Amino acid sequence: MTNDGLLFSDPVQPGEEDWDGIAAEAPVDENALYLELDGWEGPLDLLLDLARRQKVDLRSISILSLVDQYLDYIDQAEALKLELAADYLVMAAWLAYLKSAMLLPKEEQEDPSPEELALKLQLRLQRLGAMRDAAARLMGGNRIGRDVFLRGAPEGLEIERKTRWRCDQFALIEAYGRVKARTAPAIHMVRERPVMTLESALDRVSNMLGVTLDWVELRDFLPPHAEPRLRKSALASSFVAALELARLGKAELQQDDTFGPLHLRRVPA
Amino acid sequence: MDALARAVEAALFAAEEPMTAEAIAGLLGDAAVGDVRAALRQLAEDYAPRGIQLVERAKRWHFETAPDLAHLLRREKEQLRRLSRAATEVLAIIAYHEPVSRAEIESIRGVQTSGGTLDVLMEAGWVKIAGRREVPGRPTIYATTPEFLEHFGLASRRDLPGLAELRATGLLDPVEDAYEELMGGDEADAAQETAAHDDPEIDEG
Amino acid sequence: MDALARAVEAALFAAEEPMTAEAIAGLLGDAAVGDVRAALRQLAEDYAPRGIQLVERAKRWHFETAPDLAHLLRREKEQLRRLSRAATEVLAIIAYHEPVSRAEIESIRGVQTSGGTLDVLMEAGWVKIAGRREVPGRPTIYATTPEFLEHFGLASRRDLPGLAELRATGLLDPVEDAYEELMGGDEADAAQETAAHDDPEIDEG
Repeated sequence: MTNDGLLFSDPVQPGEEDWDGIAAEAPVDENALYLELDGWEGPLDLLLDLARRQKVDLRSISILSLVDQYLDYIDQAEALKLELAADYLVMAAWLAYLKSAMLLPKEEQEDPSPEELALKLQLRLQRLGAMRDAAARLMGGNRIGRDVFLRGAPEGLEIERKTRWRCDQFALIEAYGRVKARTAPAIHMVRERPVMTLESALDRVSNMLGVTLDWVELRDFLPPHAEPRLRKSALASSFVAALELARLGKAELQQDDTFGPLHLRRVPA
Repeated sequence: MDALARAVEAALFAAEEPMTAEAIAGLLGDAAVGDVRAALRQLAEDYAPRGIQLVERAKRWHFETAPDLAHLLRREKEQLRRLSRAATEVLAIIAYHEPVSRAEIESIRGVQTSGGTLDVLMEAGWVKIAGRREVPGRPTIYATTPEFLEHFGLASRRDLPGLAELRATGLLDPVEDAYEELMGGDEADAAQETAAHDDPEIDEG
Repeated sequence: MDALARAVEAALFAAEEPMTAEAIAGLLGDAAVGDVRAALRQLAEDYAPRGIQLVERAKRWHFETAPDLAHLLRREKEQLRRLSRAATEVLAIIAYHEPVSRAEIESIRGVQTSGGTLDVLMEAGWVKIAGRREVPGRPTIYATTPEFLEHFGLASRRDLPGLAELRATGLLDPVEDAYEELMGGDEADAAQETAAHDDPEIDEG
């Protein structure tokens, strides 16, 4: 089998009955042609259909005339202003390129050669054609529900499933531990920590306020060398003490901005 | 085998319900009812020694498997399944607290217990109903069975480890002690924050 | 008629699903698989002339009506859902090329395959995901199921219509391979390569 033979043997004329055959079925009716186009599963499928219309073995189709038929078809569709899916146009462009390449003298041809491209196209068409035939034969087999029927009302094989449960001692005891652990009342142990009580803070703040009439920042009432946790407690207690003194009218509070330092001073009795 | 008998055979095989000879004749188009009847009798005879029988009941015909083979077609299959976590917990509670009502089980587990769980345990043969508690509502109370002790390799319920032992093995460990550790490291710069900002944090301590 | 054959006959008759010889032997308890197989072959022969047939599909056996009686039994409600052309083509490609990736299906059809098409075939139970191909991207590969063979009346993939011929003519080989072979010129070599290429697929049937 030679390349040239494959490509150019039997250049079947795009016979009237072939190509015009389709068009004749729907010469002007746009919808009909559109539907026809819709019926193809993509450009390769359309090509295969056109190739089959050459009424020769797929191995000896003329790629050149196939290209012409395809391009004619796309032209017609465009003339009818049908919207063509992009892949049909891509195929058309590629085929137009293939055709022009095939018409060039051999020495000017590029790589891959148009013969190679054409042969591969032909091989693809053969493969698609083979699968299309296989699908038809497959569908023609003795299909259940169409050609052969299963028993309408089978008794069914009754299998009475009896369950034997599995569990071991450890799983049992662990489960109990889990329940107990989950539901045991939570006991929170609070570690003893240095605190300044509200009473001592009240004493401390009112005593210290007694020595001056100026504004004093709350922080200055805290014990200077206390460890951080006592300091935190003292800050809280002193703050509450300051509020209490203000409530009793013994001190006034002032804060210039949010989160800013809090100042207090004695209200002279 | 004659064509009509083949057709009658296939029609009855594919039918979803028993069919009268008339219905079969109707299905097969131009068959005479008498011929269909003859075919049915012939088929019934053909099948008599086989594992499948063609039988007539109330004038309607159908295929069925031979009655003497029923035992082969209905079999018990034992399936081993792991007890679910919930069921294991319920079983453990019953074992440790029996006799115990469902409400008591739920209060110990801290979650609702589906009736299916108790059914599974009773089906397994490990739990039985042990009467009713003589309190308002007379709730059913549950207890373990001798099969339970046998399955779990216990001579008696006293063999179940006590709470002290569970605690020793760590099975009763409560929530982590991590909390204390988290509280330990107090950042020094906390004190520099303003009172207003610190306030809520202090209360948490 | 021997007891085992009766039992096998009854079991398959009653079964709602096709069964392998192993499954039947398992159901019947102490039957040897070899004996079950012999019984199945004998039964298939017994039934051959009848209106009901015993057939083997993908190693599973079931009874069905004889195909030549289809015209008598075909009823309106039993019309199969029509497969689209795309679906039938994709199904054929999977059957003849399996296991095959979506990209390979698309390269044969020259068009993108919608996921819906594969879904339809998988929903019908005829196609399944058969793993991934160990190439870059690890594409999913598809293959047919035993239900596919059952539905289309094929004993095994070997019975796919025209399979041997398609293989012999290289029409199941990728275009690139076929091109190389054509260019290589040495037909004998090419034929051998084809055979080697196809071997694993044959074994899968």
